[in-house]
Amino acid sequence: MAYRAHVIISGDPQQAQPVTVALLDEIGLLGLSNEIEVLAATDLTVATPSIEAIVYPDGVHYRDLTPDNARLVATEHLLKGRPVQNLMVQEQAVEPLDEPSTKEVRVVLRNVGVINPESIDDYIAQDGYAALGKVLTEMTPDGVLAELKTSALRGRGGAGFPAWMKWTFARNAPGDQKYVVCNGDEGDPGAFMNRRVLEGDPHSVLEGMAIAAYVIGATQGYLYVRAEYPIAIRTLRVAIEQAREYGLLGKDIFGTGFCFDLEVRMGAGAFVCGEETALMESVQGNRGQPRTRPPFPATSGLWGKPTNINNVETYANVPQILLNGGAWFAAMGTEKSKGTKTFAIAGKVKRTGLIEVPLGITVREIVYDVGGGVLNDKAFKAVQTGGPLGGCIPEKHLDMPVDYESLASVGSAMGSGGFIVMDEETCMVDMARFFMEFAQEESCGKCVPCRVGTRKMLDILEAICAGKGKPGDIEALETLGRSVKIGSLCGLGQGAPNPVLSMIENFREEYEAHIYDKRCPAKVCRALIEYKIDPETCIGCTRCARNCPVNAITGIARQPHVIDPEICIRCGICAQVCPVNAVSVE
Amino acid sequence: MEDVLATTDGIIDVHGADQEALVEILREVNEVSGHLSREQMQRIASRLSLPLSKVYSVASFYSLISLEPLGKHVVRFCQDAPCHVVGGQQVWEALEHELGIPFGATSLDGEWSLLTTSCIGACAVGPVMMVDSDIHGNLDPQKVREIIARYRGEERSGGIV
Amino acid sequence: MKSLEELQKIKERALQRRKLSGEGSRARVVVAMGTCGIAAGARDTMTAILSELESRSITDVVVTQTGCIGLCEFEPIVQIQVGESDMVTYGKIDVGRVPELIDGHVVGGVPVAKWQVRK
Amino acid sequence: MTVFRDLSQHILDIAENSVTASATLLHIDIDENPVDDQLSIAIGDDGRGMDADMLRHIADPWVTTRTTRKVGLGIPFLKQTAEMCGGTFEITSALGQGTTTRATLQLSHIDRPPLGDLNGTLLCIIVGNPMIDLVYQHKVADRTFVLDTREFREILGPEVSLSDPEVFAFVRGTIGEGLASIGSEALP
Repeated sequence: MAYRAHVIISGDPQQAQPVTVALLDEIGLLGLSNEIEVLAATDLTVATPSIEAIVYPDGVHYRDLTPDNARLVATEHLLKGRPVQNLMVQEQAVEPLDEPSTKEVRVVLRNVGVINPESIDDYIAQDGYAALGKVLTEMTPDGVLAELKTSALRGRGGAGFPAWMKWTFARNAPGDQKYVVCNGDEGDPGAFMNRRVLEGDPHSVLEGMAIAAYVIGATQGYLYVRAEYPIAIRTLRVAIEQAREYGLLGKDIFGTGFCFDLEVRMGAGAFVCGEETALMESVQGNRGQPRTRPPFPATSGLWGKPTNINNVETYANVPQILLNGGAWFAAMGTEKSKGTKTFAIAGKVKRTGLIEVPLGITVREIVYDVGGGVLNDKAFKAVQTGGPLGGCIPEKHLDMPVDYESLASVGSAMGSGGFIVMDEETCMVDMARFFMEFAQEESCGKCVPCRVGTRKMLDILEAICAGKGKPGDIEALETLGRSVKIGSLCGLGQGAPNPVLSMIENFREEYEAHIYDKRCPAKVCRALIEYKIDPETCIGCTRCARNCPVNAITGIARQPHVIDPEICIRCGICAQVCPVNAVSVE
Repeated sequence: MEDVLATTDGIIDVHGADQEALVEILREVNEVSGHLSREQMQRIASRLSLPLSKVYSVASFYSLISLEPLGKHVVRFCQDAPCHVVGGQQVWEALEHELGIPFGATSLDGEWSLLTTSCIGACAVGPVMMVDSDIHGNLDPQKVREIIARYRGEERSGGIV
Repeated sequence: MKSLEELQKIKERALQRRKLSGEGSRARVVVAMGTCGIAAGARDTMTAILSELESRSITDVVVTQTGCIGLCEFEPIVQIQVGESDMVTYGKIDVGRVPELIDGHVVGGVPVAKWQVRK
Repeated sequence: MTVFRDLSQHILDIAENSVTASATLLHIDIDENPVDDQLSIAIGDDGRGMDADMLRHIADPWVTTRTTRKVGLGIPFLKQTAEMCGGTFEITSALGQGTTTRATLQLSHIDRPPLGDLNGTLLCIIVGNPMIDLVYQHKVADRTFVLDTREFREILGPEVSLSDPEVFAFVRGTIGEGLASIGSEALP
């Protein structure tokens, strides 16, 4: 049917969904359903974190949409033809939804925000499933492995194990039934690239998994996605249904006799299930506790059968490697870390969001060129990569290339690509405590060194932050950290001590200030700071006293006020509301 | 009580009464009835030929499955580093202050539960929280008050404010 | 509620069928119900066999049990003897395989070689 | 958790011992007592019975009267499950008079396996052993369900076997309704 107008809505899908639903509902009420098509394309970097829409062919660009004003746009603009002025982005020219900065190269993200994720035709139009067709009709499994070896694609889940080697193990493992599993648990705080790929271009993952199944001889696959991604799960189910309708999943695909089908399985809130063997236990209906290895999943995985597990991003790379050739992929990246990697920039940086850059790019380029520099131009302090199991990269390593080996060499890790920028106002002891609290809470409890070790390290860190640190604490953290790393069965235990060990290595003086001088240089740790009102600048407007949640401030109107340190909970509201900046923190 | 067990049975029938579907069944029952009661766990154990201890051990492992009844509105605040770095602490306190309950608790009138969640992948718009299934980003203490008021307002006037 | 009167009617129908076809018991199905068999799911196999016979309304087959016959590794074990031919022992007969086994050997009279166990 | 997933598999296994002891009448009594928070199971038969010496070692897994393998695991398993769930286990027997096995478990014990597919167990006993009669009594609090296969045999007479499809369906239905009527935990 010929539509007279299209509305493309963009913005973070979880926030955009209610707007899309309201707009569609209103269009239905107005009887315009067969005249106006609404497309929900997911936006990439959310520079202005609002929900935007463009009405074609008029080229009118709306921003800050909510379910209520979306209905207004439908009646005023779509029905009566009068664009709603106060919602329009002023400049008339239609700038594309997201402008990739010069340093970015999009392989896995090329379709995200461009195609309608719920239309398989859009994906096929971008030569989707061509790779699967080529593989099934022209290539042998060994041919695919050779191409993958040339590309030197390494696992994007964080370990960086060469994909062709993993697939070869599963292919050679004896077994009448084999499985292909996609790890979409993505529990790393600060990582949301899998979500965007699953929500924006689900078919690339399905195609990658089908190719893997053909190579290792599997007929059944599982997509394990965390329950915190409801939209990704819904989009995936729609994609699987459409792929089945087109005969791209199920029996006798492309008439080659190859059969492969997929099921979505949901997590239920356990970070450790991102670890491959814990994930398999969860799919089998158990507690997500890792298994001892060997045997590795390639020989004995789901229900004891050979299983290949890769991350969403790893599978999403496969179709393009086979279409453009391994050499094309290997041309990007460094000598040992080939291709591109997605990073989720967050924290104190101007342009937060998702980027995809060739490996080997420097930390400085990511923070300043792609990320637009530190927020409010504060001083850069460090970047946390690899999430709660990674480490921090201080200023002196700003020009270090980002790849598996370099990150590991400074005690950090690639992880799934979390990239949290920290500025001078971040306290490295508080951050270490924060990451340790996460690891301790998510420890599955199976191994004593991890279960008890992380608890002990957290107690020490909490004591330091509360001003009760004592000499020898730093050394205790280091020895405990080593034993937790050595004694733990899986990546969580082996990685949990990394943040604090790397922060001690790079910011030891901050730890010493907390322990010996009872001082928090970044003025964050509540017990070690004091809010004071400067009598000269204070004009006695009493605003701070009125807003203080615990009434710790006393004083008569138009007279300098005083904060009682015993009562003050260091929440900082007085400093925020003071019109003359009379409140200071020591 | 009878209909709660009937819905539980329905969900078991959909996923099949075998041990492999235990996590899926527990998650869906928890989603439908807000939490997992002992009776529901016993029914699942009986249908899947498992001792209650196995069902309890799996149910208590996963953070999204709640063994106690939750409030009508459930706030899940993202307690992870990216949100913490951009001012999560103040929002944390504003929430406790506004709802009058500490984190992990449910209000006495059964209206609110204040829980934490690990990263839900909206770090670009942190600090972030979920109220029931809606996601709210770019939070600050002031915005928290507005959002909570809207949900409270919803109660009194019974419609969308 | 099921009542004894209902059972009375069932008896008459069964006798009626007996006169028409004059059939005695044409085949015997034996399910090994030792500890090892029960643990491997023999109970469910047996009820599946009975339900299969019921759905095909086959009335001239006797279903009985035996204890452990020493082939614990192949449980659940089902032995079938049709008429005078010799008894065939099958291994690993779970609920899923019952329909094909009954269809092949009991109805079709041809032993299903792929699940046969050398006794 | 032992090798049996539900208690009705234990019951079937103990009943098989009675069959091998060439019993002709089998009693199975189950009592789900929420007031005392206790589940009790008793299986009695009029089979060969055991002498005192045999009785003393019967709970030892290495002791068995069978010839096909060297271990008798049925009784030790039930003993282990009962005692694991805060319960008791006891066997009484005398040569020529038969044997009675009694087990109790704490009804609400978190490790207690469910009763499970009791219907399937009873069917296998009844249909699988035409020469044995079963008297089954199942109490849940103050509600009771009794089944006595002798009543069926009186009506069916010798010509019609219990494994006749229609009879099998009738017995399955009777047990299912009975269990549902007393609100047993077992699957109807």
